Amino acid sequence: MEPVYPKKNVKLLKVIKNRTINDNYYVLEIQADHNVNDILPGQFVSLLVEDTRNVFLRRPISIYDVHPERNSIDLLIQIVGEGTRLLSYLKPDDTVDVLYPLGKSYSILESEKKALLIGGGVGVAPLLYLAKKLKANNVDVHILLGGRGAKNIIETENFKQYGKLYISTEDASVGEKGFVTQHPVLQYADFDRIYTCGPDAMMRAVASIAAKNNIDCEVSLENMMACGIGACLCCVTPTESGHQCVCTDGPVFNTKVLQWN
Amino acid sequence: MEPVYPKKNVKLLKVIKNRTINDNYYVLEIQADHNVNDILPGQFVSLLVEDTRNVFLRRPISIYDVHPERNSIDLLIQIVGEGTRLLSYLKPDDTVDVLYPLGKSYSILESEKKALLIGGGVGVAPLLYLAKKLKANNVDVHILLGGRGAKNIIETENFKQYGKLYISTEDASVGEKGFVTQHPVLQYADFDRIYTCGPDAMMRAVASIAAKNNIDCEVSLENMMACGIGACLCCVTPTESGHQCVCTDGPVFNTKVLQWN
Amino acid sequence: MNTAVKIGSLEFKNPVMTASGTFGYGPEFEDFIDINRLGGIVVKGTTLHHREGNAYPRMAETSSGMLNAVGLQNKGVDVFCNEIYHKIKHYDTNIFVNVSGSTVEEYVETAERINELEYISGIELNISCPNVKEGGMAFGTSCPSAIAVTHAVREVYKKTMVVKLSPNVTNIVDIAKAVQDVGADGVSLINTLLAMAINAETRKSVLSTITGGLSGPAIKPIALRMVWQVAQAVDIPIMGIGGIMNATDAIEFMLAGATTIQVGTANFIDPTVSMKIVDGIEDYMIRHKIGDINDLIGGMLV
Amino acid sequence: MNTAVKIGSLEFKNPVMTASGTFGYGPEFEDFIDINRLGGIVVKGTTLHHREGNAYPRMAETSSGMLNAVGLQNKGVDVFCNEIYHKIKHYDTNIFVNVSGSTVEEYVETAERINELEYISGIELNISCPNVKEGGMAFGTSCPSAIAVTHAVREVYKKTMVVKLSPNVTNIVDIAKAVQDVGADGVSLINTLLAMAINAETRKSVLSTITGGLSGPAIKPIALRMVWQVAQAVDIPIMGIGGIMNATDAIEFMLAGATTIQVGTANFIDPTVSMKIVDGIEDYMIRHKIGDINDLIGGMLV
Ligand SMILES: Cc1cc2nc3c(=O)[nH]c(=O)nc-3n(C[C@H](O)[C@H](O)[C@H](O)COP(=O)(O)OP(=O)(O)OC[C@H]3O[C@@H](n4cnc5c(N)ncnc54)[C@H](O)[C@@H]3O)c2cc1C
Ligand SMILES: Cc1cc2nc3c(=O)[nH]c(=O)nc-3n(C[C@H](O)[C@H](O)[C@H](O)COP(=O)(O)OP(=O)(O)OC[C@H]3O[C@@H](n4cnc5c(N)ncnc54)[C@H](O)[C@@H]3O)c2cc1C
Ligand SMILES: Cc1cc2nc3c(=O)[nH]c(=O)nc-3n(C[C@H](O)[C@H](O)[C@H](O)COP(=O)(O)O)c2cc1C
Ligand SMILES: Cc1cc2nc3c(=O)[nH]c(=O)nc-3n(C[C@H](O)[C@H](O)[C@H](O)COP(=O)(O)O)c2cc1C
Ligand code: FES
Ligand code: FES
Repeated sequence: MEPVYPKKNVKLLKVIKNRTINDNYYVLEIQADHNVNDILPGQFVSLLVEDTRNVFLRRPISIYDVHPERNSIDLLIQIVGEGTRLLSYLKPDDTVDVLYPLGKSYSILESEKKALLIGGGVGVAPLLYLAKKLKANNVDVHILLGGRGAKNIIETENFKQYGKLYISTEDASVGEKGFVTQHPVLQYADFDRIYTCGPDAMMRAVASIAAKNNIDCEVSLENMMACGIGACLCCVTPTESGHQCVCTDGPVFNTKVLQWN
Repeated sequence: MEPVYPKKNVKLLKVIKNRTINDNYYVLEIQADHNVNDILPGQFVSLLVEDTRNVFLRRPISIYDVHPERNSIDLLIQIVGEGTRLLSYLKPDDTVDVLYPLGKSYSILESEKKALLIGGGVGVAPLLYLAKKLKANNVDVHILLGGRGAKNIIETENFKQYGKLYISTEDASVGEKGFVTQHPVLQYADFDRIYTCGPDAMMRAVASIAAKNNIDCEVSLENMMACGIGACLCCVTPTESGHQCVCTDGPVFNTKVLQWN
Repeated sequence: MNTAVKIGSLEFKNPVMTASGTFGYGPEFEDFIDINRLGGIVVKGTTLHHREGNAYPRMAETSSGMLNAVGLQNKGVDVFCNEIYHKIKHYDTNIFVNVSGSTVEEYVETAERINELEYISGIELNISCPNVKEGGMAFGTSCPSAIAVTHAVREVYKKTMVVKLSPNVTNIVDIAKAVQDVGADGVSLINTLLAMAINAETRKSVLSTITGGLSGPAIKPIALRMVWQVAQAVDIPIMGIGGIMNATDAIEFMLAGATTIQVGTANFIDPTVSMKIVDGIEDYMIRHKIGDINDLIGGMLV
Repeated sequence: MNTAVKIGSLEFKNPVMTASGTFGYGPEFEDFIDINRLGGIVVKGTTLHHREGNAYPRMAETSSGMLNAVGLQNKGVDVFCNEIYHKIKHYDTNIFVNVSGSTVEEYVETAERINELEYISGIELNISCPNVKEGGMAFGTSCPSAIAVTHAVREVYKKTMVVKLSPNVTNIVDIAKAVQDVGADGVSLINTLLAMAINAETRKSVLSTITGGLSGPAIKPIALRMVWQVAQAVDIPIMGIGGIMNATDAIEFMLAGATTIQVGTANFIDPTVSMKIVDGIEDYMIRHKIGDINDLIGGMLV
């Protein structure tokens, strides 16, 4: 059953907080203008970086967390280029032009089921709010975070609130050594669903392990987006029913519909 | 005799101060990187407004004052569009990319001579440093500032240091009522030279009065500039020897060489 | 204050339209704006058969612009007529269908199907898509082929037909005159400029198709020049397109000679921008004491 | 590390040149850079007779670009040979003279005069200036006229001759091939795109000439596409031009197939930019372990 998605909006919203995690990551908290309770995990926003020569289009960013108590949303952002760098300069009380909430969400397992969330790098972003919602639904939540090294493993305290946490790094600087797909937790393939977000290669590897073990798997895809609302058809991914838009048919897809081979 | 102009340079310089005059005008003080004593009155700088979509080229701004004691220069800027607005946000310790010093200067009268300086609106900018240099050369300096109304008459205290000050406004809110060309000081046409800078129509009117009274007259022209250094040939003005570049042959011209009819 | 303009006998409540391929079919924008306040919309490029379009990646950002290589992805004219049409036919605005094809026959068949739809005001014949291997821009870059397809479609399509011209030509005026002569009710210009982006770090072409179409404010000065040139040379109305981001840009196109304007890429940056342009044009008219918007058309002072 | 490239038998110490009309004659930049570090410079468009150029205003700013309508203001070839040449002939870099004319005869006579100058490495035949009433772009927008002028100049000019192509054409490849066939040693592209700006408040055209030439980063994707298309089709080397602002842009042009690159409008924004590009290309080569810059030319991975 399709969940009910809130109406989309575009608005100048106030920045409440800009928390620096390290040189590469920061969390923007933004004052929403409508009820954040109806936002679903996996949805994203698209931020305008105003009046710059080379950052012309909006920048899609997952919704990292929502705070119903102050009706705000958190965005976890990695600095990778000009746009994410310019957004990192935002200060409390600055405004930012936000198009939101966009996209389809992860689907929430029924209670008592067992979920594994696998995040790589900044791909952890949509998983925190998902973990929160899963836990609220009494799902048994396991979270595996992976990255190149310790400085790519972020926000662990935050994730620990909602499930059992596992870590792997390629350089073994924290957690198990290797790729997330080599982590022992994946050997006990007794999960009802794997949710994942991260680099493309990682998600494909996770999806293939899930498929091998007959586990349902949902991924959140990244993609170059121009509009974010299904109008431009730039952000397609090949699926069993042809090219679909990552911004409106996704970003979350069940891997069984993706043509990934 | 051609004066000796300092070498041009392009440098990121530090903002020392940004003094707001009113909603429309501000003065930026900038730390120079070479001896400001060799800068001549009438020369200008060209400021880069970095990474914006619609402000692509540099913005030419006259040198309003120089402070040898701290080797800095002042720029008096009127907010008229995007570029001058963005520059108004500069704060102390910010840097700004400055191409300077550019252009030809006003020529300094010999001592004991009598000079009238006529500035309209932000056209007063190059006249302060000129007045300072004239006074230092023992010239008898008279300064007439004009504008639409009182809020366009700025920096009078600063000008008063260097000569006798006259004011005229179109709405009579301060000084004499009318255009600068109607001001009584112009009736006593006993000046050895008139120096002027302001709106085109004003400078032409002043020039024609000067011509009628056989007074030497130097104007500082405004013009759309792309390079500021004589390379693009965009900023021409018709003169007796053909099209000349306002950025390198000017901005100061003796009106007798201009084809103004 | 009159803001209504006409193309042939078709009236637009105001000159503000949205450009094909940048506005979906309309519903995509219903959360943001009241589509009925627009002068018109041009829906996504439609072909006889379903098309999957080009492979990903299809988009690249450039200085003040973007490249796209969508390649006319659409479900084909039958799905349009049987499904999509019924979701949008109630809009109280002019709906144009942007029609494309690989052969003259495909154009004609598609136009015939659209001709049956009561609530479609007209078609925009797209002879300028730079992102398809066959047809598309090939028709729009020579007079004989532009004439062939325009003439053939004119035979079967009875309502308003505008032809969308390619800027990738030596002389856009010749093409405009040619399609006027075979019965176009108007011309729309410009489509995107053929362009390209390379990623220096990976040394790869950014688009799967290598080349794509450039749109956005970067191309506005070229579009404005072409609208002005064509306006000097033809008698039929012009829909001006290319980098329009705000009401000021829209007015510039009208001064250059456009009767309506289409907002394209700007819809991606601000999905409400078309409403701001409708309002901004009215503000301009008040400020400049212009009672009838038709006085702006071609009103540039030389 | 080898950064030297060749056009015919002419060697350039590195591929970085400055574009005609954006670098004066060189002395304008002596306060800022060491001109001898450049691969070459192309001096201002030179004609047989003195030209005053177009009336002011000649410049307009656009999104990520600018329009100019200078119209080949220059003092004529005699003043160039007798005065300017002597101020720049000592530069230890390749000096190209950009030659323009209203008739084939004028091109030929001008080229003959330049042919006598020992320290001029070559000419760049400008058949693409959009800002003159006669000649200029008219020669560069059709094959027969491009052939006529290139052929005639080739007869009298013995050193390196590159032909500067106009982007305002349907098919730049045809023109490139045509001039190759009549003896061009290389082609340079692109010149500016014909464009226009209007001031909505005054309702006037911004330029005295109404239309002008668009340059700057706005046009880079179009220039890159044309360089790539021409590189696929001709055997002679290409000088890539259009919106190059930094070393990354320069490398993109080389990957697309350019042997040298010319920096134009960027010189106005940062008069030292050409040095930064020379340095930046070396940094890139080190980072990407490229021993010979010639390996970059046409090295885009498809
Ligand atoms: C649905 C979705 C959710 C995302 N969520 C997050 C998030 O929560 N946190 C986060 O830090 N990042 C997220 N991203 C990625 C983020 O959008 C890009 O990192 C950002 O757009 C890069 O902008 P830039 O100007 O800093 O970098 P650029 O210099 O533009 O590009 C740097 C790199 O990012 C890629 N990129 C650029 N633009 C886009 C785009 N529009 N879509 C996808 N990739 C792009 C480029 O290919 C390039 O490799 C998400 C992307 C999508 C599609
Ligand atoms: C030699 C010289 C000295 C100057 N000195 C000063 C000064 O001391 N203080 C000051 O406030 N202003 C000065 N100006 C004018 C100043 O350059 C313009 O006001 C400024 O460039 C406008 O930029 P903008 O982005 O704010 O406005 P825009 O939105 O770009 O334009 C607003 C108005 O300014 C004009 N303008 C824009 N660019 C230029 C340009 N490059 N040259 C001339 N006019 C332009 C436009 O025609 C328009 O009418 C000087 C100009 C010149 C040529
Ligand atoms: C993503 C995208 C898709 C487009 N698809 C079409 C199309 O299907 N048919 C068409 O005629 N033009 C299409 N265009 C061109 C636009 O309608 C318009 O002519 C062009 O983008 C220039 O206007 P702009 O600069 O305002 O975007 C498309 C443009 C973009 C950016
Ligand atoms: C102000 C100006 C003057 C120019 N004059 C000439 C010229 O005389 N001859 C010529 O061939 N090209 C001329 N050009 C075109 C440039 O050499 C170059 O081809 C074009 O600007 C594109 O490069 P860019 O985007 O790097 O500026 C001129 C360009 C500008 C901006
Ligand atoms: S980004 Fe436009 S359709 Fe997805
Ligand atoms: S601004 Fe370039 S020559 Fe004066």
